[in-house]
Amino acid sequence: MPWLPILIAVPAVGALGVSLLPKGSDKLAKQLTLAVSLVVLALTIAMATQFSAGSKERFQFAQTYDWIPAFGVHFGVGVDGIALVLIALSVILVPIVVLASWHDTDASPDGHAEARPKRSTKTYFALILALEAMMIGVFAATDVFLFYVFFEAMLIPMYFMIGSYGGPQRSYAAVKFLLYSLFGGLLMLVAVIATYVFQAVPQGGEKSFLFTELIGRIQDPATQKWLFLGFFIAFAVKAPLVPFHTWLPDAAAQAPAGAAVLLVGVLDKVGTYGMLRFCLELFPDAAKFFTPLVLVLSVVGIVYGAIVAIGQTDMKRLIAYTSISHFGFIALGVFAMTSDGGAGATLYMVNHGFSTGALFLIVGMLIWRRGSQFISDYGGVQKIAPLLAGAFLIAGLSGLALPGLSSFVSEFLVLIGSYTVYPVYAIIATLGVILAAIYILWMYQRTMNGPTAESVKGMADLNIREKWVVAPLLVLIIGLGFYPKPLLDVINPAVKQTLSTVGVSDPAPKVPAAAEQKGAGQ
Amino acid sequence: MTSLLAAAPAAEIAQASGGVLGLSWLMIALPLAGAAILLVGGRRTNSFGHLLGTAMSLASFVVAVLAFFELLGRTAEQRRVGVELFDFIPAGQLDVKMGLLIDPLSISFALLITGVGSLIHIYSIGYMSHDPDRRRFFSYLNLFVAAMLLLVLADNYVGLYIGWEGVGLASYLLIGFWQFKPSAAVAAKKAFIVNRVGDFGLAIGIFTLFATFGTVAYGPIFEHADKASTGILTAVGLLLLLGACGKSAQLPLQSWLLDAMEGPTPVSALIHAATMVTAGVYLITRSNPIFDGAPTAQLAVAIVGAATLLAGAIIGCAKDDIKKALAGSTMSQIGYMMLAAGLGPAGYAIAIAHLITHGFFKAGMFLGAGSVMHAMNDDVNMRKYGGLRKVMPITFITFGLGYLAIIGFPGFAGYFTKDLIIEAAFGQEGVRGYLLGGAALLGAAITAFYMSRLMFMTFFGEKRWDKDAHPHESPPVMTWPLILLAIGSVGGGAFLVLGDRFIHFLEPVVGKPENHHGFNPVAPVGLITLVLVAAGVALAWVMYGRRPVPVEAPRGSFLTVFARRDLYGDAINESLLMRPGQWLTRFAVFFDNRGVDGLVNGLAAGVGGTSGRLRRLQTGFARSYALSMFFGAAIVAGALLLVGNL
Amino acid sequence: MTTHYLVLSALLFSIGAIGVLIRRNAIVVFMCVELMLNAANLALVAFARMHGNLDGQIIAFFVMVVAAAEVVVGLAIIVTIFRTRRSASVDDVNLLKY
Amino acid sequence: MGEQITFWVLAVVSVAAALGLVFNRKAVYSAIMLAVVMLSLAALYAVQDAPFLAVVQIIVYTGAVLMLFLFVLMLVGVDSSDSLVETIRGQRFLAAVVGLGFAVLLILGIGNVLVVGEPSLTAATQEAGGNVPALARLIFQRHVFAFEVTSALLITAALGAMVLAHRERTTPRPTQKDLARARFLGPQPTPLPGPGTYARHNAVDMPALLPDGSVSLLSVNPTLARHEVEGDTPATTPEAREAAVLLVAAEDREEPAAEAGEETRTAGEAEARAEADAEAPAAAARPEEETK
Repeated sequence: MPWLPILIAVPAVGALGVSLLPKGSDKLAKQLTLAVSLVVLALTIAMATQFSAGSKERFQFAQTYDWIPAFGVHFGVGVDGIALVLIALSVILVPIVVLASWHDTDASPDGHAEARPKRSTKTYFALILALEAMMIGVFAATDVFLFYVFFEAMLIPMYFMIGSYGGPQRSYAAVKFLLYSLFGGLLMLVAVIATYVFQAVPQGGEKSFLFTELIGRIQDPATQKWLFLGFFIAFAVKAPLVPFHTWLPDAAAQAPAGAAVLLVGVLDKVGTYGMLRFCLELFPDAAKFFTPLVLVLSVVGIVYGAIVAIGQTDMKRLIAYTSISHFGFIALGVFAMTSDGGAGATLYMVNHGFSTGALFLIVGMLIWRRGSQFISDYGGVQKIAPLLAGAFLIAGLSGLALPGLSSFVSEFLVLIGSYTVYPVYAIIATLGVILAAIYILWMYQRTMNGPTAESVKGMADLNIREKWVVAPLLVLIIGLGFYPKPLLDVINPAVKQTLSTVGVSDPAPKVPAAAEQKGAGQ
Repeated sequence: MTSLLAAAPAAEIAQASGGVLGLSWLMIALPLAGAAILLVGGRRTNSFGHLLGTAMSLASFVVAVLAFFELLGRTAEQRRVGVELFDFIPAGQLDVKMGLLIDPLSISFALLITGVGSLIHIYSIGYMSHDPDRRRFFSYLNLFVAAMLLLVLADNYVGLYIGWEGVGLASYLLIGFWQFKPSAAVAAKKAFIVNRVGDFGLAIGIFTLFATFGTVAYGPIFEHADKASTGILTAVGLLLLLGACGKSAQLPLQSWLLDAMEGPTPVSALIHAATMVTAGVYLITRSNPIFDGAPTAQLAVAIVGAATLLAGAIIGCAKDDIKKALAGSTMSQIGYMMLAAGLGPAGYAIAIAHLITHGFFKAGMFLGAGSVMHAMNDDVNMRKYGGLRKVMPITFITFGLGYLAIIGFPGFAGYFTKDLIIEAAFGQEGVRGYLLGGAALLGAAITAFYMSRLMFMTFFGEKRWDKDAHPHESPPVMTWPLILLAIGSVGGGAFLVLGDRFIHFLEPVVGKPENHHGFNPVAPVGLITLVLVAAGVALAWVMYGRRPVPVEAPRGSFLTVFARRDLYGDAINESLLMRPGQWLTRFAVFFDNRGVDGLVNGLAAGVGGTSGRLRRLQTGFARSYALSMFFGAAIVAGALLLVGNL
Repeated sequence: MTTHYLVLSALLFSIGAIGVLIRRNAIVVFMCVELMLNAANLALVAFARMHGNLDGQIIAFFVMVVAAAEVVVGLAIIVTIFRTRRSASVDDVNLLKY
Repeated sequence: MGEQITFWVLAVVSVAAALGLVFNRKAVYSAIMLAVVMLSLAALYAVQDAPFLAVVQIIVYTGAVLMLFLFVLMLVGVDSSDSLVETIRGQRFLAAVVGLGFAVLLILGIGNVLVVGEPSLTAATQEAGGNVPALARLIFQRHVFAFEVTSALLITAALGAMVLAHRERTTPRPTQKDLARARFLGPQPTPLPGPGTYARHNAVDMPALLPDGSVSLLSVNPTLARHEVEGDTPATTPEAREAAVLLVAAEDREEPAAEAGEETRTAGEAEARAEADAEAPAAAARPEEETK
């Protein structure tokens, strides 16, 4: 069964269907979108049950069709553990986002600080589905060219979601987002084409864009370095790493909450996913050469993002800056090139999607009630909306990687994995843990604690729909915090495969105690 | 040291098979389930929430007691029992298997946590009876108990770390329980953040352990600790010490504990006196094989302990807030434990013994203070108390017993354990012994002074109550825990110390002390201690018992102000960390908006400006365009002529 | 001899181009464009003769057809513009600018 | 030799006509000049062994295209002429420089083309039996697809012209009742005086005389009157001159008919008025305009 093409096709067709609905059928559009996204989720779960973690194949469920034979371009899809968990992240987030965005296109209620007119509902939901198709496609692509196509095409729905449905400065934010991404994308396009041109074709082989065939074909060190930079800068803009980050706070702050979740939760992961998949495996020597640079960027991003987050006055911008800090962690894990760091970074991508997604959605609910993104407009919400505050706290604590919540496992793995090879960087990165506590708890204190502010009096607590939005995320956050094994079991072989392609191995401990422990245990 | 370490019984950890020990995970699971039910159940559980929470805590206590007896039933060598739970983090090299380690050390803590914890649960039923959020309070208490048990029962550093931050979370939630008070919210946040600084050290310590040993489990690490270099062990030891300082409010991370008194009093009793703050002592005792290989780190522990015991005691002398005075005392007492733990195998068991007796008497006193506050309309200012012994006899008696225990009145719990610590400190070689011992001795005197001051100001003297204060004795649900804790304060020390019962019990974990010779009631050090304690009490009597206490605090000497301001700890933090931090944050935000983003926007504006100017070329006159096209055509023609002769 | 035709065609073409550039009456501009096309045709016919095949003439033929079509549409556009703007000056149609 | 003479004569004629086309201020004259150029070119085609093209040139260009130009000229206003003031700074100078430069370059380039042997099309046309059959063969065989496409283009162009020139009526067509009502509501319910009444002769440009002997400005079609003035031909009668002057003065937005005023008056305004006359509803508005 061609699982992945179906997975891409279902939401794409759904998007078309939703956009073709007659005018005025807003409710139907929402229900149809939700149904399609749930179908996709069910299909993904069905696919995941057939995934075999121990398989020797590089990609499972692989399907390859010729697309442009003249240039060796294929419609090639397939997943390994890394791609699978990220696809799972996407398809889990989409129904939640759909449910959370139920009223996002309505006109703003009375008494809102910012008056928003009613906007086309079906277009918005069709865009979400279109985006879902592309998100699945980008993670499933096994052809570099196909990856690039999805990578760039994803911008389009997101551009409209920000530019048409966002806050007061939406068009500035949308254009900034688009220009930044296109800048990165352009560099990547050059690198993609150059990769095709400069590949060393083995005897009897053909030039190809297929990822598995490209591995090891770029041998010249200088070429590797240039191509690595081409890919890396695109991914660094996407991820985003400091100093390519300033589009994210604007985009995330202006985007509607649901779009912000998809943007930060999934779209940006394409950047770090790309680093892990393409930068490392296609250009291993260049990756090793540039590792110090990337590590500096990551560590600076971790600390800098956190410090700037502390100083924010706008909740959505604050969360965006925390994400910049978190992306630093992910990049650190990827470029530590240890099995722990890699597994941690991959797990971090998933967990960050859930925890930041939850934060954005809950903040979105707050903003929907009050109409302001500014922290100073809130205060004492816990007293009148305890559930909302509780959910906010759990999501926030996950953001600061509290043990027992999902982010902890990944952050711990990243740090421990990088500490074994780059202790100094890891120690500086660990400072981010302290700063995380400051930015999250300070925001929580200013919005939720203290005497109830005049402006939030009469604020409603979570309603049924919102509980259904928040509950799955919190369950995932807590569940994965205590039992991350199912994900790690899927991720580990893929990470090991990646690292063996790069040709690195974990450093051995100075006093190997673990081996003896296993021996003693038997 | 190392030779002794090799002899230390890092014995094989036997796996539990069946029995209560196999079910010991219930100790954690029960209160955790309680917390989950109460939090998820919401208002529906309001009616029985406090009962459920207490029941869960008691059930956990029962499991702990049963496990304890099962452990007692084994021979000393077999008293280290592992319980494998599940595969927690299976990654490449790091493979964390979640498991529990039931040994004399952890079971002692488990008993203390669940025992004192249950009493405080019961007490809180009365104390919080008027609070609309009582259910939430009990769910947080249960959460704390679960996290604290995980901290002490886990068989690896990651499990410990989870519990470590878990209790931090519970502490955060409980300090900020009355979150509508800004001071409480700020105190909660401060506690969490300062703790995170400590956690930073603990985390890096764990990373170093992993990088060195390739595992985070206690068993293999301790077994191979002697093979690692002293440098690494010292580094790990200092990092763990940083973690311990954060959690146990030791210098320089002490500042949060006094603010933490914003929480409800049972919380102060349970978390900020009896259990959580002692986690640092647990960490160091648990990691004894590492510290034994790192004398420098050990010395650092002892110095931190000695410094803190003095600092806490000095702070305790000047506070008029009854809870803050007790908090200073807690700092000081934990300083004693740290000092003892820093003394190596000679001190571990004593530290834990003092920790347990302290758990009893300090919890009792905090609950007593709570009872007093309950009676005085939640006023914490001791200057407005006075003469309460007559209206609150049970509180007075139980508090008094705790008081006698803490100042080390012969026969009471503190007498045994504290004297042992002082003695052990003097037992160190050379100047070090005199300095540490001297500090401990001085601390004992100051302790006597400030505790007596507290006693006299609260229970003796004339009434200085507010007009609307109508003190009364607390209900039985609150007094019974006081009585039970008072029994512990009276007999705990003798029970543990006499005959070296506890020291032998802990031997499988911390090793046998070198030249230990039992408790000697007439040792010279002990006698000097008694004299100093008596002097402290007498001084307090002169200053606060005989003379009337002014309701308004006098300005006081430099030293008083110094102590009242927490030894300028907050001021130092503020000027060294907070203000530069704020500046840094402001600068970073400015830099990000104007620098990084400004660069980008400037680039955009530059492009925009250039195109705005170039745009003017588009006059809209078709003839201008035609002219430029024609001009281009002419150039092309010219170029062709030049290049190829057309 | 044929070179003369080419020179003539170049002259006519340039004159037409100058006309396009300096005249403002849209119809006259159009006429100048026609003049340029005709000049090009002349060159094409001359080329056909030079090379001894009919391709140049064929192209000239097609140029004429296209020119006719262009005139039809162009004049219709001029009429429409005139109707709305009351002017046949190309300078008055300058809204499409910066 | 015959060809030489033909060429030189026609070359001079066509260049002169082309210059006339460019530099003549009146569009109608330009059109005539264009016709001259085209006819000359037709002759040159004929000389160059392209009889078919010569014929097509005359029929299509001189016949159809030029007629179309003239029609549109009439429609837009035959009297419209360019003002001589250049509005775009430097346009004329630059155009001249670039144009001449281009001409020089082109001549330099093209003049260098060397012809090998006697140019002749005989070989190409002989087989088919003449120029026209040879062309037909090429058009209908080798280039038949392009030919069909051009036919589609022509049809599209015709349709496009119709669509563009067609005007959708946005208001209901005024009925006779509407027109009558408008007329009686206006300032001039009576018919306008015809030209030439009481005047010396009754030509269309001769204004009628009022009982007091003054001219009636209403009686002459303004287009004709202005034509007199602008045509630089002296008005034949004092009355006509007076009528023209008065008429010009009556137009409120226009300068007095001085030399300078004529220079700056834009063609647009004059044509606007001409168009207003053509409008059906304007019938009622016209007297109002003229009484100002």
